[in-house]
Amino acid sequence: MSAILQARELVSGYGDVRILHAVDLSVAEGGITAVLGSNGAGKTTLFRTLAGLLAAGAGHIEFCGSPIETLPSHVRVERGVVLVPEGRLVFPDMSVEENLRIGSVNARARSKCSKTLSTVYDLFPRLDERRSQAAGTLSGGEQQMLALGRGLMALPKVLLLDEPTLGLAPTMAKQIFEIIPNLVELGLSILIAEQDVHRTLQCAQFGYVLENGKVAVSGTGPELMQTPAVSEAFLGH
Amino acid sequence: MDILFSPQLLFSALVLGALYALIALGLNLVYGTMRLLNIAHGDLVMIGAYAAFWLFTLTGISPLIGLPVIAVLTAGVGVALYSVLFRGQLEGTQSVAQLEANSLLLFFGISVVLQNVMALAFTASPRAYRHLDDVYHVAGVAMTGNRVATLLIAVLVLAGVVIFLKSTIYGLAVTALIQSRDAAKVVGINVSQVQVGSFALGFGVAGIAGALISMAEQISPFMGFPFTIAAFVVIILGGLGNIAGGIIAGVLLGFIEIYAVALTSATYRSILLYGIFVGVLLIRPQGLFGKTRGG
Amino acid sequence: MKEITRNWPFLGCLLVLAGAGIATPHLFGAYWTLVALNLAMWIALTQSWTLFSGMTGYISLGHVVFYGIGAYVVVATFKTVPLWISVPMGGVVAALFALIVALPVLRVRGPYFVILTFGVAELVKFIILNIETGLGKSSRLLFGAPGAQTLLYVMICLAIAASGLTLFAKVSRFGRGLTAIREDETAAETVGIPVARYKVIAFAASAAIPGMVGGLMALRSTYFEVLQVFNPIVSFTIVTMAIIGGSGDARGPLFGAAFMVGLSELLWANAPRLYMILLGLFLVGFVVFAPSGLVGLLARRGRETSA
Amino acid sequence: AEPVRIGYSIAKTGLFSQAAPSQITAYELWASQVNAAGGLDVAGEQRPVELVWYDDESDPAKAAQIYEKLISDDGVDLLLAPWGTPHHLNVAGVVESHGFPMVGNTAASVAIREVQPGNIWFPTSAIPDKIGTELAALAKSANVTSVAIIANVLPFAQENLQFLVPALEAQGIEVKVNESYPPDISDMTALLTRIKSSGVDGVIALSYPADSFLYMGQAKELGIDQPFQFLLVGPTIAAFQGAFGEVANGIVTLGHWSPHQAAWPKGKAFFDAYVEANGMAPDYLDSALAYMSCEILQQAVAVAGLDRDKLREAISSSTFDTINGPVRFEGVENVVTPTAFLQLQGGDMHLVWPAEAATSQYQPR
Amino acid sequence: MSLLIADGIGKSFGGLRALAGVSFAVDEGEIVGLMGANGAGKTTLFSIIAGHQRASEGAIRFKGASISGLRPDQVCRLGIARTFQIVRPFAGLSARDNVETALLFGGAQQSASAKVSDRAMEILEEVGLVDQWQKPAGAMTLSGRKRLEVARALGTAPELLLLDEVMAGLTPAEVAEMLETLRSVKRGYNLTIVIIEHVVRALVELSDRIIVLHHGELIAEGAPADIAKDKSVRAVYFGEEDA
Ligand SMILES: Nc1ncnc2c1ncn2[C@@H]1O[C@H](COP(=O)(O)OP(=O)(O)OP(=O)(O)O)[C@@H](O)[C@H]1O
Ligand SMILES: Nc1ncnc2c1ncn2[C@@H]1O[C@H](COP(=O)(O)OP(=O)(O)OP(=O)(O)O)[C@@H](O)[C@H]1O
Ligand SMILES: [Mg+2]
Ligand SMILES: [Mg+2]
Repeated sequence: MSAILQARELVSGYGDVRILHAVDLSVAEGGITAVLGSNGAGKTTLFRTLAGLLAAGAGHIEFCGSPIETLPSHVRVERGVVLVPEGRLVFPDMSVEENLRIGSVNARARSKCSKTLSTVYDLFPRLDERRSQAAGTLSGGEQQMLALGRGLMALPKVLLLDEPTLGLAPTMAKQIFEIIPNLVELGLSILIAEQDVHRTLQCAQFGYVLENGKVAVSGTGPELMQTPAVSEAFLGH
Repeated sequence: MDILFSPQLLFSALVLGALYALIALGLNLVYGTMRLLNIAHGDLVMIGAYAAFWLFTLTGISPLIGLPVIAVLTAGVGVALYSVLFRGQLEGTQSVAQLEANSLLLFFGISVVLQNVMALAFTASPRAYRHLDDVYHVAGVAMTGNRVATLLIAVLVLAGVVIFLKSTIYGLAVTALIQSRDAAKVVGINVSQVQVGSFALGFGVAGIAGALISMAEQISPFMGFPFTIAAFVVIILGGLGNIAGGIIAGVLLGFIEIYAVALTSATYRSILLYGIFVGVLLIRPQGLFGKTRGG
Repeated sequence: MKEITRNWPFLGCLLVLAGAGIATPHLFGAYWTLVALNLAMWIALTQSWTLFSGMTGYISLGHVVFYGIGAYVVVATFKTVPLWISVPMGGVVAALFALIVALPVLRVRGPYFVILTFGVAELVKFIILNIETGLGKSSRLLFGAPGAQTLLYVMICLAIAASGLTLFAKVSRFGRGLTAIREDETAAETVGIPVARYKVIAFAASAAIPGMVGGLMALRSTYFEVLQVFNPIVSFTIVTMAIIGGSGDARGPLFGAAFMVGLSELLWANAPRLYMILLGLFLVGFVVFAPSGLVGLLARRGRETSA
Repeated sequence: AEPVRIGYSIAKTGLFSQAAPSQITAYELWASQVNAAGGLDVAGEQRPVELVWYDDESDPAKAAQIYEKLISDDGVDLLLAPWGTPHHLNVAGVVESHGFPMVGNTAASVAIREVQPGNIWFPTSAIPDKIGTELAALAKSANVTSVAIIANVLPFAQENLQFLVPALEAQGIEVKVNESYPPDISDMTALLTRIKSSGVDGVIALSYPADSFLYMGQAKELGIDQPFQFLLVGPTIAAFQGAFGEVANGIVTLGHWSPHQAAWPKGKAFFDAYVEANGMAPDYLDSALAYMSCEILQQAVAVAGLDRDKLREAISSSTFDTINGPVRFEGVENVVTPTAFLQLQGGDMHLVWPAEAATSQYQPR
Repeated sequence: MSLLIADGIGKSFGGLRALAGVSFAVDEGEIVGLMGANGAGKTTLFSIIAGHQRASEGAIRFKGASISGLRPDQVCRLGIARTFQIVRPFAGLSARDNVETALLFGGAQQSASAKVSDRAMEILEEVGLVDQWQKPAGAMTLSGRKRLEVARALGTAPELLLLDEVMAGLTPAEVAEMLETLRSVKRGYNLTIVIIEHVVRALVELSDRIIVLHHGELIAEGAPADIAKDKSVRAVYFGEEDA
């Protein structure tokens, strides 16, 4: 499989503080790629840099073969690189429906907004029930659903999922992991950071382990499962 | 008491209200969307007024015809200010409080510069010109031509902007941007485009308001401040960033002003105006039409 | 106490300034006495503002109301109540006023609060204007007020008191509470900070000294007219100085006020025609080049030289 | 010869900045005229004049500070006055403490009489108590039987109101409407509707410039057609006539100077020179007063030189020949110039009251 | 003896019934797990106990006295501390200052002194943040901020600790650490804990008893092992159709 999104020697951080040190990583087209790492390893930083919320200090990001590291975030979304951020980042005073609608602000998705909206409501009936509730008053899990739904509204080609099941009850988490392969079937490629390593590595074709802002190990799901560092840190063995 | 039902009062209230709404609309687009405390807003109104004055006195062209030019002029000032000063502020400043404080200072500076440059160029003496000042009588209401024109154009512009914001996703993008810049970027809003658009639209509308005002009132380099205040009162009353709420609040303010005087005495005009403003906020801390997050 | 002594550079600065102020009338004459009075006044006002707005993040754009109330108390009781009573009384009335309006007003937050405070100041202005009109006293003259030197000395005391208050607030438990309120009010409540009470106390405390300052300045001006005294520009200037100083503690206002007074002293005398334009340009430039204020600028310098 | 430095403060910014230019332009005109004529006659010696000014930001306390600086720091030779009553009163203390004489101009309040005489003089005759009596007399002679008064709450208007109401009553004129309004009023419809329905034959608006404009525009719209209409401050500003033209015809206003008064030949010359220099007519009140104060100073310096004591003496005791006719002071007050009123007639401003100074007959609107 | 008693708590938001007639008791020294699907009303229940929201009906009693209607800061000083699911640290303050603030104002009511700093460092040590004490809370990772929530809650010297999803986003190894931390602080401080968690394994391991909310109603209560087997719970919470 070819890479749809690729980071080469990617460096990033906050102000003078460097967090990512030359990260190499690629997201397979039509596949699921996982990023693992303990607290503070730099996963969120990586995702934000890929999405253009943080400027890359050095290195390259390629999407479909063309460099995107200098493009502003909205152009990346327009092309199909969409982030579902950690900590949800919903628009608290806007209604659920407005949150979703604004998700398809990019030109590609705008015309199909209504259609995508009903798909998202089908996926998350709870959001349908709460269409007009202010997003800020949703429960933690509901906000997570909203963030996911909003990401889908942008009609992504690559979906960057930063801890998508954080705060979701087991039923919902399970559903998410059922949805993800469906999305791939629809033609999406996915990069996912998730603490539920078992399930993640079960569905991911390939994974990277970040440590202190560097890729420490990489390999296929089963390979990683067997790596001692991984099983110790993430599988709780 | 029959004074209350006088159509004359209604006309005045509408004219005044429409003007307030128009001026506030421009401020709402800048303060409401970017939290830039634009206390130079009234000075843009002033620039629009001077542009209309000179246009008319030098060329005899009606400000009504010149409106697009004037709007483009003040919008241009907005775009220039955004590009030179505010883009960086908006990108670089972390907290809203810091942004608000710094923008207050910036706009304070800009306001001082604009006023004094105009005073230096054209002196502080008040100026006025005569245009469309014939009085028409319609259904017992006496209306000066320029006030009718003011009302009509204000309503047109207000309606135009509201329809634009409601019918395009731009309006929602503006609201989204108010609430979270980061999230706005995440969903793919072209943040700088929305911002520059808000500046252009907000300042352009201010210019139009100034041109309209210049037809009926004296103008001077320091005329802006009361309009700034009125605009702030209106957008806060209407709920910050709530465009429609601001328009309703503007009209409301016009009515309060006219009818408060009619019902009580002119002496209490300002007390009532600010009293109602303060009172409303104490009862509804988020303004009349502002949204709150419960709980 | 340890916290206070740790601030010795600041205290030293304050003492030097106070000393210079006290010496001014004798060394430099009447004009500079007025400049010193001006400086002391702005320090007192800006410090008081910082005590509340700087620490809690509730930006008050209406602090002139306290100044005005204090002035009005002194003016209204002029020649009937001795000044050593009426000036402090101005402070007390201003603080009482703050206390009364605080609870409802402080429910309002963020930009709403900014404009609300402005509105309250205007409301009080017009109420007092109406009272004065009703009394047939649209303007008042105060003949026989104390001279500039006396006023200066009292003002210096107020400036020191205000600085001390802000310094104390910063290093005390009270100040920690206010800072937490600025950061996140709900979280502050959750860790046990009596948010409403703290805000009210800080608000009233930040009103008292401006009340007295207003009283003194009414005496200084010898002429009282409501619109002059409740001029919103006073509020704007306070905020400007505080931001220019930059920092939530007592250093900012001192730097900010001294800097702005110095700068405008320099400009208005040397470039009267362009004075305001230059001042405006300066403000703009300042924000662009020193967005975190003078204190921020100095801190950065310090870091760079030590690095 | 070394220039004579003359200092003053002006409100270039702030509340009064709109009003100040009419004063400054008069100062500047005077200075350029003096210099063009070879300089100021300082007790026989011709010296050029140089104006030194600072912006007082409309703050009276700042004005006092500026005069302090002018006197002790800049060491100016002479002083001209700032704009407005509060500024004059604040500055009075400063000039008094230095014994520095200053001829005032744009201050008009009964309070000026409380100022210690000797260092400051007020050439104006537009003092509210006199205005009240005279205005009531004018109204009476114009056959006004009842009036509506609307008054700005600012001091000058309110002070006038205090004296006007009893004066009107004394003349047997009924006050049917008496309302005050705040300075930031932005629409007068309700107020004027009330006046319209009150059936009075005179309207007296104790207004400031901005509200004079407002009044005029809305009075026209509503068809306020009372034969006698008085506006306190505003109609003398050139822009007022520009804004309303013939519509404002018949409006009566405050002012004691007119270029049309043949008895004051200097007046016409001043008017022409002013129009030439500034492209618009002078303010009949403020510009004229400002120019008068310069003339007074000039004539006093001619005899007394720059010595402050001699100057004080000269100003206190001489009679001056000004654009407004002769001026002489008793105490701080000008006791010659009568309190007078102007009326807009066919695009011109004419003195219509009192009879001895009138340049034209009062004409009902 | 029951430390906390919830008696018929109900809460409506407009037409939405977030809680209905929820009653339960928490004994001193217990660890009670609170379980329930998203939107079941768990956080709302915490908010009501801590005084951030007012119950539409019912009453809360703490140590025998009603605390309904008290403000959050009063509740805090009585000895109840909560964490926020959607974290709200004092973003501009360092980790240590965050905790110091809690020490100064919470139940401990310490006065400002050097001791406070030491104490704050101890607490940071306990939650594993000691090496980040200087970092502004806004610059910490999400899981770091969750720990900081715990540290700050501990700083108020509570008797009852309400933890809302503090383990979300932790790796399994970190979860294990956190469990250890919680056990040790519970012992060290003599705490009673009510904990919301979707990481079921952790909840089962830690809790003495589990309460299950569903659509705002209490549907099950019992020992962890029993709850894990409860059919209705399995159906609504784990989404097992074959229940
Ligand atoms: N705004 C910021 N300013 C400075 N440093 C930051 C900022 N945000 C994060 N960091 C630091 O960057 C490092 C990496 O953080 P990041 O959020 O990428 O980790 P993560 O792998 O996503 O962790 P987690 O699993 O806890 O979400 C951490 O040390 C963190 O403290
Ligand atoms: N202010 C409010 N207005 C309207 N609905 C609200 C409000 N606050 C909460 N709700 C709703 O009440 C329900 C309960 O919310 P709560 O936050 O208690 O859920 P929770 O059990 O904590 O869920 P999660 O596990 O997802 O955090 C949710 O459906 C939420 O949308
Ligand atoms: Mg992360
Ligand atoms: Mg919850």
